Amino acid sequence: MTAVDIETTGTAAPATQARAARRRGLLRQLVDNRKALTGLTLLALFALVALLAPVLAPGDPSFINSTGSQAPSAAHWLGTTAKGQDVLALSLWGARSSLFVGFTVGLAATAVAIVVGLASAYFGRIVDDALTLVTNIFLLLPGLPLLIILAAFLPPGTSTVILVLVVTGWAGSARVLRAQAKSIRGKDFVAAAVVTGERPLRIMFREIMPNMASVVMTTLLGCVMFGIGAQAGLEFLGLGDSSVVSWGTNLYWASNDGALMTGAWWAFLPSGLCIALVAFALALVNYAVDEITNPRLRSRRARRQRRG
Amino acid sequence: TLVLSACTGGSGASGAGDTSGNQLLTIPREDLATFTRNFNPLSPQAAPMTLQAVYEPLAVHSMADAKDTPWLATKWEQAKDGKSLTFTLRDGVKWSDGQALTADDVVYTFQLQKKVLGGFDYLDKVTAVDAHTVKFSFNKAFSPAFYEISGHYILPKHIWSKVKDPAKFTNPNPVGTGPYTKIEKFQSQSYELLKNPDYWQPAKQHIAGIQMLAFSGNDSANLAFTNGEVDWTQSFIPDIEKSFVAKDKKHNHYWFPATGAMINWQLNTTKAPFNDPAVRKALSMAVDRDQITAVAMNGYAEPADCTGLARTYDKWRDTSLAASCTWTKYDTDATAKALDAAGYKESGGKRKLKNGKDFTLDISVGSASSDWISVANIIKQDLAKVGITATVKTPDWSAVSASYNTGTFDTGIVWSNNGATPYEYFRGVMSTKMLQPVGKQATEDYHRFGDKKADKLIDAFAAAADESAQRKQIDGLQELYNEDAPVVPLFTGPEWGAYTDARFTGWPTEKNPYATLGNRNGSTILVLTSLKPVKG
Amino acid sequence: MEPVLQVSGLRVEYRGDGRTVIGADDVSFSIGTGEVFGLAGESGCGKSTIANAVMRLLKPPAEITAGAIRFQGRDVLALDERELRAFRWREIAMVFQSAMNSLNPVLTIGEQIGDIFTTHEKLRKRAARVRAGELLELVGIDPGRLKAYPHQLSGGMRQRVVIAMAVALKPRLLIMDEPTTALDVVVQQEIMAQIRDLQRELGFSILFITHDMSLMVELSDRMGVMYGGRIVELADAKELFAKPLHPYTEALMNAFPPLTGPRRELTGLFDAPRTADSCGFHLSCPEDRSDCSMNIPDLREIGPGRWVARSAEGGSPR
Amino acid sequence: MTEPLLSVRGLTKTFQVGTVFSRRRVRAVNDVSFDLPAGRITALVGESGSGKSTIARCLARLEQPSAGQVLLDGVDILRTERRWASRAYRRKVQMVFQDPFGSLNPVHRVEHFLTRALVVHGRPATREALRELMTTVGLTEDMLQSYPHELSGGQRQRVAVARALAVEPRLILADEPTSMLDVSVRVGVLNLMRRLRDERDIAMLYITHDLGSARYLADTTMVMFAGELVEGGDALAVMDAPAHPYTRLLLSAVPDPERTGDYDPVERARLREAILNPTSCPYGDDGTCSRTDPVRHILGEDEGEPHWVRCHLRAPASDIARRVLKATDRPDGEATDTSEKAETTAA
Amino acid sequence: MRLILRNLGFYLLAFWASITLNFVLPRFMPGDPVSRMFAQAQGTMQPDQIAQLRKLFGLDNRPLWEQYVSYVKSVLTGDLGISISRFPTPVSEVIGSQIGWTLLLGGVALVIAAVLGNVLGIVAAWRRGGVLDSVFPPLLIFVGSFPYFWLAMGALYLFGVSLGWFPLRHAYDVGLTPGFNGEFVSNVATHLVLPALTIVLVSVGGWMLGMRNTMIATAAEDYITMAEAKGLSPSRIMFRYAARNALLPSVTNFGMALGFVVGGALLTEVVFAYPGIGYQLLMAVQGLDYPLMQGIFLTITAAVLLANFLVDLVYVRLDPRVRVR
Ligand SMILES: Nc1ncnc2c1ncn2[C@@H]1O[C@H](COP(=O)(O)OP(=O)(O)OP(=O)(O)O)[C@@H](O)[C@H]1O
Ligand SMILES: Nc1ncnc2c1ncn2[C@@H]1O[C@H](COP(=O)(O)OP(=O)(O)OP(=O)(O)O)[C@@H](O)[C@H]1O
Ligand SMILES: [Mg+2]
Ligand SMILES: [Mg+2]
Repeated sequence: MTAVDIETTGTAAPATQARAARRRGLLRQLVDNRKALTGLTLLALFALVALLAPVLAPGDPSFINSTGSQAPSAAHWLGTTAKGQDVLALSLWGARSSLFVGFTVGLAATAVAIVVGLASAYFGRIVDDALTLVTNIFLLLPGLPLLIILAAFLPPGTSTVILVLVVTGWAGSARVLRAQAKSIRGKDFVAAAVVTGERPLRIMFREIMPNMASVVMTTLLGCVMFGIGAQAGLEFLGLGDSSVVSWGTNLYWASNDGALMTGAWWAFLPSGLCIALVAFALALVNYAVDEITNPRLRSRRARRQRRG
Repeated sequence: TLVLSACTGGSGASGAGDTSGNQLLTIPREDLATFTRNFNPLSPQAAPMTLQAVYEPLAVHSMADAKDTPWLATKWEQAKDGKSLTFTLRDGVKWSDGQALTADDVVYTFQLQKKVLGGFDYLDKVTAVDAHTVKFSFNKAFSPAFYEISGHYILPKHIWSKVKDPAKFTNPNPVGTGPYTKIEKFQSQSYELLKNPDYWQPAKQHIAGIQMLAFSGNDSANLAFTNGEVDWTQSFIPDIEKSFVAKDKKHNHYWFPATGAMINWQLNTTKAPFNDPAVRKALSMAVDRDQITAVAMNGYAEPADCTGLARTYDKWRDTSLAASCTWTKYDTDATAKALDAAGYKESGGKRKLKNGKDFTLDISVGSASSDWISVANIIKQDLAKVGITATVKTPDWSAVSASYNTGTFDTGIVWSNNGATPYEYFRGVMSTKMLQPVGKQATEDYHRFGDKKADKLIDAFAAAADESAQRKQIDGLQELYNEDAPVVPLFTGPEWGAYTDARFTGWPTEKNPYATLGNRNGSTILVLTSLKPVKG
Repeated sequence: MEPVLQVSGLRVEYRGDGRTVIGADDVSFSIGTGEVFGLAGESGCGKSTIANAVMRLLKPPAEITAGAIRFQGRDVLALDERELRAFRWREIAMVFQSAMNSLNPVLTIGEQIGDIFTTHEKLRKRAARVRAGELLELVGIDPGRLKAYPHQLSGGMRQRVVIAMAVALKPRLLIMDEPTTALDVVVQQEIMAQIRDLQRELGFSILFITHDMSLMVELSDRMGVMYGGRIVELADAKELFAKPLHPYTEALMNAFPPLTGPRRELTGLFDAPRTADSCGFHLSCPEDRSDCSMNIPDLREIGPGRWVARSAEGGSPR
Repeated sequence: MTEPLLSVRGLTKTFQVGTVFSRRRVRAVNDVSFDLPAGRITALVGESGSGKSTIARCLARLEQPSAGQVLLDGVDILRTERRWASRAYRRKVQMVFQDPFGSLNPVHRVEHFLTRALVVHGRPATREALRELMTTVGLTEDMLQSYPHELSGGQRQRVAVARALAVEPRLILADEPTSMLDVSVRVGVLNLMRRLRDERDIAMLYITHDLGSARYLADTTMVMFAGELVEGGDALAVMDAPAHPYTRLLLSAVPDPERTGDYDPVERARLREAILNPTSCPYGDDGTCSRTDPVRHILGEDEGEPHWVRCHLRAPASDIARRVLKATDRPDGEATDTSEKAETTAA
Repeated sequence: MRLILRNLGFYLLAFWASITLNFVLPRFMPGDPVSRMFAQAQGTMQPDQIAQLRKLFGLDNRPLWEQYVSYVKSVLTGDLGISISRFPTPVSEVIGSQIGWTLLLGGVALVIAAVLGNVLGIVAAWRRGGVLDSVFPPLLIFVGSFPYFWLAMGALYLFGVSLGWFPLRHAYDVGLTPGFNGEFVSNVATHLVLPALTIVLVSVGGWMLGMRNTMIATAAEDYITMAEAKGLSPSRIMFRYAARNALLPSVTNFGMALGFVVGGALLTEVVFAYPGIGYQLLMAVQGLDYPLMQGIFLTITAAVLLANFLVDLVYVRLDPRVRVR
């Protein structure tokens, strides 16, 4: 949820700086930025873990074999759950569902937001009024409660979780993107494209959108963060699909098995930490994108002394 | 405020460690985050203790020892033809407003019940023979009626007849015959029930009162319990030995008598492979009941046998049959053989249906029942060993029960009826009376199995006047059950219950099983009237 | 006569990530009492940089790397924070490039003018308000508008408010950085007239910055023409108008089609960026544009008060 | 005179500002009529916010006019293509914008702009075609691979002109094409436009603040004030003998070093105050303008181009007006002579 | 005035939309509360009671639009129906007894987070590159990356169970009578610390970063340079010129954040057994208690809308530019 606060402040950077950013390529600059590098490395690590889970922890991670939660040991580095499942395996496999849902939600919500934002900005007038109204309503409707209601009435499963999160998650991004698109819509090059005879769709996606790369990026990252966090929240409440192995369900089971009460902190800690690390990594990248498009934000070691 | 509150914080509930003799019995409700002041027993959402401490039945049946204790009635008598039942009311019972309990109250209660909530189809008429005698007449011989009627709460006519809409009456200051009827300090997360000054057995009002606490879930309730802030809980506590008993071995105890209902894995018998009893038995053998009870149920449950009877009904069990059970024993090889024999061969690690497709099935469980989800997951693992692919589906309970009601489900983990006798259980799993076609709403027998032979036995049981006559029917039903395998019985659900005797003694235990440790069932009143406060 | 402001050899660098842009280089000029000194030149040639340097308003990454700025004999670059605060506005005031943005949108103009008096003259709020009202009257705005927020005033009025603020403490020097570029010609003329009236009345010197040559010639006594961070020509305004010596100055003068007389073909001027193969109005420019300004020859005095950047061999630059 | 390429009749544009709940109307252009003949540059001058850009945007079909007709080759295109302009129309009418940076998408190369303009209108974007366009506007071929930010303002504006030319339009609308350019490169762009008019017989609408450049470039000049055309005619005639008070105000405000000290700011402020009064221009004490709409008077003719003004002050009947004119302006006899030809425009 | 009316129009429209959504959503849910309740009772309920219960709960079978019309009508008259899971308590009563706690928890957490975050942001931007500016942002981002419930549980076990500093549950000690006395208020405050702390921890980073970034952006505005040129003191520039303007986006965010806080409060309420409508909503959803669900959702929405409307009004006071528009 912090994401929203961060992203709305990614206000339009001065054109010259944005231009400079483009010249050097956003990705290249990200790699140069220390925060972004940390974030990207972390993300890559988690992505790798997700991909390699079947290799790193072969077999069904949720296989129930014995009672008794065992503390971390050589056999089970992170111990076992109350049902004898290996916590490390669960955490590794959990990355798959969590990252998949997070990124799918992020991409889908951003896609919706882009379409709504662009259409709103491009067509203006009635279309804009209507879409803005819808956006604002979705924005004002309390998210989690709506999420709970929606999650409860749709059949459980990853696709439901994704759908529900997209439905409740796009509006914030749409608002940011609309504002940005609207300011670009007002630029003369859009009018010039119209005068040239370009079709609306082409203008929206070929002329306007490429100019919003960094905002799209920040909203995307924000949406991914939202997706991962909200999925975990839903699953923790038992509204997700508890037969899927994800960080959220791991926590659900840990809490169900009274992990903290029985002192089995190892069942509770890793998944939460994973969520936090991924969210942290995303936030770092987000922060870096802000810095790149708006170099003023860069923290200086020490304020350079003015000559005096 | 941070620093300031850090000093004043600390002990939560008031009662911890209080042994003044006036301490309140503190009971948590993990399933109610908040209370509403509704003490109307007709309401399914009546506040806790309405039916346990405020209103009382004619007789109390304890599932723990299967005994009936005369309560508001001192004795009862069944007519020879089994078509009527007469209760004699106790003398000197008073409502908490001082008025005396009369037969009219009983008559009125049942009238009201039928009017507002329905039910009691077999009940023809309730008449007050005299001020202390009530006669219930039935339209057929129906022995299970005794438990329903004797266990029913009794309301004061002089109060309720004045209530305009009894269904919507919240009854904030209830008038009952129970030991603790005075509601005090009602707040959204706690309230107290104090002594009824006119209680008919004041000698048994040892404790000063009851304090109810609201919790938002097992977690927070258990935390309070293991912290010693409440006395008696009924919520599921994971690894209770470690998380609770170990904290204070002297005072902390639990007892999980197997008095719950039989939990079944039901297979929709209207669907292809499951209509074959051989398949059902084969699948049953694939299930490792010991692992289920040990892991999924934390070792708190008892594995089932082929009689289908829960442990509650031990006295009804055909022990020789139980000793020779085959299809409830875990034996993967036997499953494989049986499936092969029935024509479901394995090829390439996958078992095939007769039409050549893979043998797959869904197991549905409501998402809220985490323990049963684990049960389903173990079954899934077990089935994988014989080449069957099971998928555990966990939508919300409402969606699951909707599919049960209409018979559209594949398989599922389901509860069963839990009456005073096995009558309800067998009716629920084998009678054709309860059978509904797929698509029609069913309220029991979701797996849609019926056996005419069972009908006869069940009806005979209901009509039989005494237990020895009924025994024969039950034996027959058990044999039939063993033959048909209408459902796959898994384990007897335990009745959770744990307490600390630091502040109160006299709890029911395995050695003194006068009641279960449940605090929201019919025998709770027995516990309330047995506990004694620790003094000093 | 002692000049009010003396800038000599000023060099300002913008140190970005890795590369350094020279904002102003070897800039020297002086402004006498009551004089209007104009600084003209194309966009980005360093006019604002100089103005900000004089006010000591440059912030990182800008840095003054050489030169001196003396105001009435005081070394401006040596002032510490506290002295600087007292120096600013009381001695030199400034009208910024765009009045739209130099007023705080959430404070009334009364508060913003009053701030000056409460800070520098330690007046109470009420007294400051009275003074603010007087100032508004001075620039022809109803003192009743003190309660107005900036957005409630037209562009011209806002610019006048800023001018009123600038003369509030009767500074010795007023820097005006393109005070009228965003305005309509008609409004622009009114503002300029007002400034002239005020100057007549209060007697301050003006450093006037614009790229509009005709406006500048109309207003200033002496003027400098800047190109690429350097001053390329420095002379009396009328003289410079009549007889530009540097080709860039000539190009500027030529860029305004006259309003009277017959239509005559104006020659298109140099129209290549300094990035490409040429740096513009000077010689042998290398590929690297950061060095462009280095290739502008130093100013040489070729007559009394008449300076031009031209190589010693004489003749005009190619 | 030949049939004009494009005729505008009674063009009116009202903007609605605010959202669904609070619509406010702003009349930006009010009942404007004029012709744009081929091979001629028509300048539109006027103060900021007088509606010049709005006219251009209406003609470019970037805005939908609220009323009026736009006749292209005699066909009212507002009737034939109601909502969106057809590509056929776009092919004939192109536009060059004020800010050359703003009108070129920073993410594309120069090549993209020209290629798209060609491709959209069904022309092959061959090397040859691209090179020819570049040379026409005075750029080199290797600049095709540049991004806009690598070009100077003048070069960018030339690219914008090349883009407009790519579709071989018959009318170019140029909205202050030089005002954002550095003074030193302005004349180059103006000269380019002049050359295009001469070589290609293109009609142009040249919108500007800068009266000098209008005089330099345009054949015809129209003066706009508060959404209405108030004066028009041959460019030199209008500049040399301005008839409308606003035109005079505008002219007098232009800084001109050769004319230093020539103006009286106090008088100018009075003039302006009067003109800016909400009801047209009640410059006089009878308040005629607040009661009736001004009419068009033909003042004279220059090379077949009538010089007209829309103002009560020029009406022969108005004594007061004549007095006022005398008092404020240079004596100007010829104007009243031709006032007999006064024609009333449709109100 | 017009602006206020316009906003009001929007909020009314939004309210209507949420009423409609509210009406539509539960009707798509599978199953009905009675069979749900039956399933929950797990065999202890008489099957033949079901039809009776249906009647009792007044689940009607009228055409949808008729239900809709009467639903809208009753909502507008303040009648939210009778709760099913707490039958026969009216929904408004259930909500009424709970909402205060949610508002208290959410409000306190929000205000603390916003004020603290903004102040930290201002100071960080003010002292660019200082300790606060370099240490706090990453730290707070990291803390804010944890799921609400996870932090809540962690805090509960650490500060409540292990250290015993704070009470583990509820809004005040059992047995205490609510009242405006020192004892009760301080008791409530003690109980508020942990739940509020988790919400604050999660959200304060966002506020701080947002404020820092807008502050930095604002500091580059011309009017700040102008203020510097005027010779004003640094603190005056910082607070009267920069912070005042930089605060504006925060004000809008404040309104938006309310919705999130209710969500966050929901999860914390579950962990701390804190009373409130968030948890009630979860229970209502699980029990298919349409009326309660609708009522709570509507109440939350209405509260968020109202708060945003108020924020708009405040915004109008703070930003003179929007006043005339
Ligand atoms: N913050 C900055 N960082 C890097 N370079 C800068 C910065 N500010 C200005 N410059 C560079 O310094 C040079 C001079 O800029 P300056 O603003 O003084 O020009 P100017 O003459 O005032 O232009 P204009 O007429 O557009 O206001 C320009 O080349 C510009 O690119
Ligand atoms: N999209 C719009 N919505 C509302 N009002 C508008 C819009 N576009 C222009 N206007 C208004 O219409 C009037 C005319 O604007 P226009 O841009 O045509 O003036 P202009 O003569 O081109 O001015 P400038 O010389 O400053 O470019 C102005 O009052 C302006 O505020
Ligand atoms: Mg400048
Ligand atoms: Mg314009």
